[in-house]
Amino acid sequence: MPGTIELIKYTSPMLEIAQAVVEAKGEELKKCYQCGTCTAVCPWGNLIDFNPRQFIEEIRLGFEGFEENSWKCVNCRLCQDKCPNQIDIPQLFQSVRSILLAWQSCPSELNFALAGIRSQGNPWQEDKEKRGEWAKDVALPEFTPGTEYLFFNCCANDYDTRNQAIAEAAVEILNTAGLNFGYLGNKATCCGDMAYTAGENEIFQSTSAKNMQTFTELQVEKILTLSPHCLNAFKNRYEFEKNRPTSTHLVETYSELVKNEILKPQFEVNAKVTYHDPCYLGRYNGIFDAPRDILQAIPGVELIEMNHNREHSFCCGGGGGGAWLDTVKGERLGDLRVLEAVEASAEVIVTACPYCVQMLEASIVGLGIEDKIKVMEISEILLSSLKQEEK
Amino acid sequence: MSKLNLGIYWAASCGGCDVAILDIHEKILDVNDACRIHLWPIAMDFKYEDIKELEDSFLDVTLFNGAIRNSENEELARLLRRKSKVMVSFGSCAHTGGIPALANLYDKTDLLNRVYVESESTVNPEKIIPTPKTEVEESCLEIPEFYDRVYSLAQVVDVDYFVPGCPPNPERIWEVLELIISGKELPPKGSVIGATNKSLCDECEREKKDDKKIAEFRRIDRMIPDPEICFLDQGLICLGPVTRGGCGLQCVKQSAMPCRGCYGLPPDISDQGAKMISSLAPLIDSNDPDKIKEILDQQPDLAGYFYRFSMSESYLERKKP
Amino acid sequence: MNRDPKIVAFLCHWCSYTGADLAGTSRVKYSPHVRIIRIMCSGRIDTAFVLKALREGADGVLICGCHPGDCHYQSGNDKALKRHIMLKQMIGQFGVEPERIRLEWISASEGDLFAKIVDNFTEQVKNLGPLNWKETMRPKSGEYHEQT
Amino acid sequence: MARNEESRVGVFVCHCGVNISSVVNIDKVVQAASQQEGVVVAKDYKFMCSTPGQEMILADIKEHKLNRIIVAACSPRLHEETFKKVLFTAGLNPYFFQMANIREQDAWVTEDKELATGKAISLVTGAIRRVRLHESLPTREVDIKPGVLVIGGGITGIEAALQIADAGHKVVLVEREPSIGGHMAQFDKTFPTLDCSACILTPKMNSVGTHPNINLMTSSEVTDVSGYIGNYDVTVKTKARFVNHDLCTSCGDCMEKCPVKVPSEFDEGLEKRGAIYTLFPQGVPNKPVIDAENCLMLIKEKCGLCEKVCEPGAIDFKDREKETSITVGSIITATGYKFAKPSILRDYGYGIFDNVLTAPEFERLNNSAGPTVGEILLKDGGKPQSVAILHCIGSRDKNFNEYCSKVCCMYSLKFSHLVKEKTGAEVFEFYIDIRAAGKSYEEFYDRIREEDVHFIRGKVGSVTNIPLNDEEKGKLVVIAENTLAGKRLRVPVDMVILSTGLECSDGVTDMTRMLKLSIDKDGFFIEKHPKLAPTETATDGIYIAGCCSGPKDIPESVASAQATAAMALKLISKGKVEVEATTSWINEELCAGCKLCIGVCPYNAIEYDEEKGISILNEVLCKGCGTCAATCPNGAAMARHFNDQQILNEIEGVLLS
Repeated sequence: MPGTIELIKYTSPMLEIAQAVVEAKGEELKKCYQCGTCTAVCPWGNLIDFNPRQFIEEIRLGFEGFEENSWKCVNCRLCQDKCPNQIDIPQLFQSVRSILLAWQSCPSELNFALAGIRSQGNPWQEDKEKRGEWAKDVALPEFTPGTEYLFFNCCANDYDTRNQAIAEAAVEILNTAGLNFGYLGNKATCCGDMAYTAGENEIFQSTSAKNMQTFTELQVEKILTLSPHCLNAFKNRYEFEKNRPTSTHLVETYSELVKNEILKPQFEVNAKVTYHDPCYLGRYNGIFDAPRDILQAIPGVELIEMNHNREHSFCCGGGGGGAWLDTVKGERLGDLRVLEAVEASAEVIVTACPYCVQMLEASIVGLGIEDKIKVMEISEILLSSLKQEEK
Repeated sequence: MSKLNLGIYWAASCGGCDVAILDIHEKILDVNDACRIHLWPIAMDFKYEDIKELEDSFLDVTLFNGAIRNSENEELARLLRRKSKVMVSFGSCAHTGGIPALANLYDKTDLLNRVYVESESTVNPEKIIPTPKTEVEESCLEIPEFYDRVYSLAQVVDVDYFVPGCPPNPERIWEVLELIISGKELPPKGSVIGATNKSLCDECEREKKDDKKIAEFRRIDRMIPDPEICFLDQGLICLGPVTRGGCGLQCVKQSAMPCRGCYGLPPDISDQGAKMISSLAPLIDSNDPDKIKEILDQQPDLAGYFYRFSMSESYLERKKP
Repeated sequence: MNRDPKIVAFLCHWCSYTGADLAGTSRVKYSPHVRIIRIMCSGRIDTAFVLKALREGADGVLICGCHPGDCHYQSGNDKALKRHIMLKQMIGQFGVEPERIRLEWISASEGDLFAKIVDNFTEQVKNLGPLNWKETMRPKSGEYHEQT
Repeated sequence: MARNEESRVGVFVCHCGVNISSVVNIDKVVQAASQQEGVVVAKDYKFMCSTPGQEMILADIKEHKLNRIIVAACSPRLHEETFKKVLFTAGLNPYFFQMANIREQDAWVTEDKELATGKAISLVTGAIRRVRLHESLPTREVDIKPGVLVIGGGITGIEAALQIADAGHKVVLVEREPSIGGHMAQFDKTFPTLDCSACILTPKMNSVGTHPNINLMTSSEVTDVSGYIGNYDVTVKTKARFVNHDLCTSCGDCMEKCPVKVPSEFDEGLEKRGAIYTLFPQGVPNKPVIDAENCLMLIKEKCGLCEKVCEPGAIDFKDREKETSITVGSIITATGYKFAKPSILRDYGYGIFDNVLTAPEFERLNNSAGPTVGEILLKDGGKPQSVAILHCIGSRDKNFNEYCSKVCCMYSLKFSHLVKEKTGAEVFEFYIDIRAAGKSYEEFYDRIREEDVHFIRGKVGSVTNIPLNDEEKGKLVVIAENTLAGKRLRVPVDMVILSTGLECSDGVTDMTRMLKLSIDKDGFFIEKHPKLAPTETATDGIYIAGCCSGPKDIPESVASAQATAAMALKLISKGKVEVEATTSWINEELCAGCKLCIGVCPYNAIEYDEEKGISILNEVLCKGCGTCAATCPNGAAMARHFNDQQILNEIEGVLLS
C-alpha cells in the first residue's frame, strides 16, 4: 500500500501457552533461570543448532517458533542430570508435545507409530495377532499364573527379524540357567513408553492399562525385560493400582547368574569390546556395572570404555520417539556414537537396548563401516561364550 | 701585638660596601690602629702585582665585596683566597649575587646588546660589542672576559664567613671588625656573621594581623603606606619574613619601605624566592584559579622581586641558557 | 640528548597517594619515569621542593592533591593551588616552560585518572625535551671560566 | 639517639611472592642499595611481612647494630605499621623507618622490567637518603571521652546506639527527621523472610526512646565537629518544634484540627499530612512537631487551632532553633541512603502516566499503615490485572549510577510476591541479572519463580500508552527485548514499578567536610580499607555504618552497626589511644613572630604568644598536615617526619640514576 511503512514486528507474550504447558505436567517450567547448562550439554549441540534453554524461554512466554523444536529431544536426560534446578526437561518437551498433538501438529512418521500402538499395540502397525510368532520354534513356555518370571520381550524384538535373534539368545540363556519363566505372546501389548515420550498420554494410558490388566489377571510378580524402555515404563511410569510387580532388566539377571556361577562363560570371545550405556538403563535406572561385570567375565574380551560412558553416555538418538523420525544424514546422533567407538579402537559395540542396537547398526551401515565394527546385544555376546557356536 | 694584615676588595659591586666601611665613622681609626691595610681600591692605591708578590696566607683577613661577573673578578677572588687566612664574603653581592645577579635572568648577548647597542643613551652605529681580545694594528688589546652569568663568591672560592647586607649595616660591620681585631675565638667556618638567625619580622615593630589576606598587590610608588602596620597586611610585598635580621630596619623603619631581602636567606632556608612563594601565596584571598592569576598579574616581575639579592644562591641560579 | 624523561611527583597521602596505590592494585600500567614522593598534604609542598627537583635533574614536577573541598586537612590543597599558580607565573622568567610543572587533583578512587595523567604529563615533558638543569648551570670540574 | 650518631641503614627488599619479583630484578635493587652511603645490610626475602621476614629484620638490627630501616615492598598504607612494630620490638624508635613502595607504585604499574628495576632503585635510594635524617619521635597518648555520637536514626543508627547504651555507655543519637526509624519504618515487609518491618523495628525504636543511656535528639542536625579521636566537640542544631514535648500527651487532637494539608514525605507524597504532624503513627518520639514552612500561624499569624485544642498547652509558637554542644570520644556515622530519582524515570512514564511508581512509593502503597491501607490499587481504585517491575532503573548505568544498588533485585522479588499475593495479577520482572546473594535469598528467588512470576531478561527501553492493538488499549505498554529469546517485546500492563537504586543521602558533603571523610566516585564514604577495615575511616575515631558507605540490606546494615559499636566500645574500654607523633612544631629559636603560619593552620592549632613575640603550636590540635612548615618563611615551623631536609634528601635520592 503506498504511503505506509511495514513496521518491525513486536511480540507479545501468550501466557496461555505457558499455562497449558504447566497444566500438562510442565509446572517445572517456572523453575528455570535460563543458565543454559541444558543447551551446553545437549548431544544435539554437536550436530545442529538446537537450544533447549531458549525453547523453555519461548514456551514460557508463548513465543512463536517453538513447535519445530518440540520434537527434537531424544529424552537422553543428560540435561536434567546437569540442571542446577533439577528441572525434568524431557518432561517439559513431553508436555509441549501433548499440546501440539492436541493441535494435530505432529510429524507424520510419529503419527504412524502412534497409530500403530493404538490399533495394533506396536509402533510398526504389525499384526497384533502375530506378535508371538517368532517364538514358535523356541523353547519358550507360555506364562501362566504360578510361573516365576514373566519374560517381557519388546515390540522390536517381537517383530523385527534382526532383533528376534536377541530374544532367542536371551531365551536360550534363561533356559541354560534353568529359570522358571514364561512369555505372554499375543497377550502382550506395547509398553507405551514411546507414546508417553511423544506426549500421547491417552495412548499411553490405554496401553498401560491393558498390560496392567494382563499382569493382574496372570498374577505376574516378577518381570524380566530386554528393553530398558519397558523396564522404565513398568518401574516408573505405570500407575499400578495395587502391587507393582518387580521389574528387572535381563543384564541384572545375567550378572547375578554369572556371579553365582550358574552361568559360566567359558568360550573365548577374542574381541575389543566397548559397552554403550543405553540412556534408559543407565541415567534413568542407574544400571552401569551389571553389563560390564558380564563382559569382564567373558574370557578373551578386552573391555574398552568410550569417552562418554556410564552417566555421561551419549545417546544413540532413538529415545523420545527419535527412532521413528526421519533424520537426514549428518544429523544422526548414532553416527557420532559409532565413530566414538571406532575411535576407541573397539571392534564390537555391546549394548542392552533393542533401540540402541537398531540405531547403532543403522549408523554403521549408513557410514559404510561394517567391516570395522559390529553391534551385539549383551545376550548375544554372553551366549557365544556360554555355548560353542554351531558351525 | 702586631697589627693584623687586612685586605679589602671589590669585585662586581657598586662600591657601597666600601663606603659602608667608612660609615663606621671615627671607629675607622681604631681599625687603622689594629690593622695594616694592604689592599683597598676605593681608598688606597695598590697594584695587583703587589698582592701577587705577598706570601700565601699573608693576609690575616680579606673583606671581599662584590659578585663574580667577569674573569678579572674571578682571578682576584682566587688570588686573594690564596693570600688570605680568612676570606670574608662581604655584602650581598659576594654573599648571594646581589643586584648584579639579577642579570642572570638574561643572556650575555642580550645584556651586551642592551648596554652597547640598544640603550637609549648609546650611540654605536657600528654596533661594536667589546670582546676579550681585540686585534688592533700593532697589538692585541685584552680586557676581562664578561661571563654569561654572575656567581657568588662562594661559588668560585672557599669562603670562611659571610657578612650580608646591601650594604652591611655599619654597626654590624664594626661588630665584625671588632671581633676580628679582638683575637677572640671565631665562630665555625661558613657562618653568617653580622646578622641574626631570626627573620627581620622579629625586629619589626609594625602591627601584624593573625589572619593575613591579600586581595590585591599594591605598589609602594602608588601609595603612602601606614607606618604602624605590617606591609603584607597592606598588600605590599615585603621580603622581611624570608630575610635575616640585623640590618637595623633601615628600610622598613627609617625609609618606610618594605624589606627587599638584602640580608639574605635565614639559616634553614635554601631558596629565598621559593620560600617567598610558599609563604606569600597562601595569603591570596581567593581559591578561584582565575582570580588568583588576576591578583598575581598585578606583580609582573616575581623573580626580580623575590630574588632581588639572592639569585646566584637560588636553586635555579639563572635563566636557562 | 635523548634520554627518558625524569619526573618527580609529590602526592598527598590521603587522596592522591591512595589513588596511585589503586592504580597499582587495579594493575593499570603507566609511564615508569615518574618518581613518587609521599607527603601528608599538598599544602606541605614548599615551592623550594619543586625547584630543588628541577635543579637535581627532574624534567617535570607533578603535584597531586585531593579535589578542592575534599582535602583531608580541609584546605591544604588551596594553598598548593596558590603556590602552584604563583610559581607558574614566575618560572618562565628562568626560561623554564611552565608546562613542566603541573598540579592535578586525584581522589583516592581515581587510580585510572592518575595513570592517565602520568602518561599524559610524561608525554608533554618528553616533547619539551630534557631540562638537565644541573649540567647547564655549572661549568665543568672547577673551571669557572666560561666558554663563549 | 644522638643526632650525630652514625646512621647504620638496613635495606630489606621484598619479593611479595612473585608480585614484585616477577617484574623487578630484586638482586639489582639489593646490589644498588648496598652501595649507598650508610647502608650496612641489604637483603631480600620472599615475604618480608611474614613472621620469618620480620624476624630476619629483627635479627639483623641486633647483629649489625642497625639504627635505620628501609623496607622496599608494598604501599606504606598497608604495612608501615607492621614494620614500625618490628623496630619497636628491637628497641628502636619506630620512626627510624621508611618504606619504598615498589609494588603498587612500581611492579604493578610497569611493564618494562628494566625500567621497573630502575624505578625501584630510585625509590629505594630516595628512602635511604631520607631515612638517614629521620629523628626519634615520642609516642603520644590521648584520653578517650566516654560518650559516643551516632548520626542518623535509621535501623543502623538505632542498632549502634542500643549496643553502646546497653553496654552502659552514654550515646547521643541525632536524627534529622522528627522521628527515628528511617527507611525501614516505611516498609511493610522485609525480604526474604517477609516478616513485618514494623514488628521488628518498633520495639527497637521504643528501646531507644526510653533508654536511660541514650540522649535522642530528633529534628536535629550536626553542624560542626572539631577535635580529634577521643575528644570530639560537636555542635548539634535542633530545629524549632513549636510543641513542648514535655507537656504533650500525644493525644493527637491538634493534628485532627490542623486545616493545612501538604504531601506527606513519609508516604512519598501519596498521602497528605497537616502542618502539625508526627512522621508516622508509631514514631519515636511519638509527639507532633509543627512544620514552620506550612503552618498558617507561623507564616500568616492566622489560625492557631492547634493551640486552642491542646489541653496541656504544649503548643509554643515562640519556640526557636537551639544549639547544643556535646563532647564525645568517637562518632558513628549512619546517615544512610536515599532512593535515587534519576532523570531516566521519565523515559518510563514516571510523572507522566498514572500507575508508574517508584519503589519507595510502592512500599507505601503496599504498607498496611499506608494510604491504601495496604491494598495494591491503581490510581482509579481498581485492582491491577498485570504489573511490570523494572529492575536497574538508574543503577548499573554509567549515565546515572554505575554501581549495583544490591538490594533492588531482592525487593523487586518481594514486590512480585506481594502483588501476586494481594491481587493475583500477572507479574513481569524485567531484569539484567538477578542478584540474590545472601542467606536464603536464592531460595526466595526460587520461590518467586515458582509463584508464576514471569522473568524477562532484558532491560526495559520505554513505557508507552500508545496502543498498537486492542489488547494494548488503556494499558501501559512496556517495551523491552527478551534477550534470552532474542525477541522484541511489548507487554501491556496496568502498573509499572520502577526499581530505583540507592544513593548516599543528602548532606553527605557537609558530613565529609565536618568529619574529614573522603567520598568515593559513587558518593559514598570511603572506608579505611575495603576489606579489612570496612567500618573505619581515614579519620581515627570516626566510624561508618550502614548505607552511607555503600548500598546494604538490613542484615548487613545491622551487622555494620554492631561492628562500629564494637569499635567505639573498644576505645572506651581502653580509655586511651596512641596518636600519631608526626605533628608540626615551632622552633622558638627561629620564630620571628611574623604570624604567617597562624592563618594557614586549618585547626587553629597555632596561637601568637604576645609575651614571647612568637607563635606557639598546640600539638594536641595539630594533625600534621605540614602546611605551616611549608608556609613558615624562615624554617621555624617544622613538620615532624616530613621536614624540609628529609624531603629534599628524598628528592635528591629519587633523581640519582
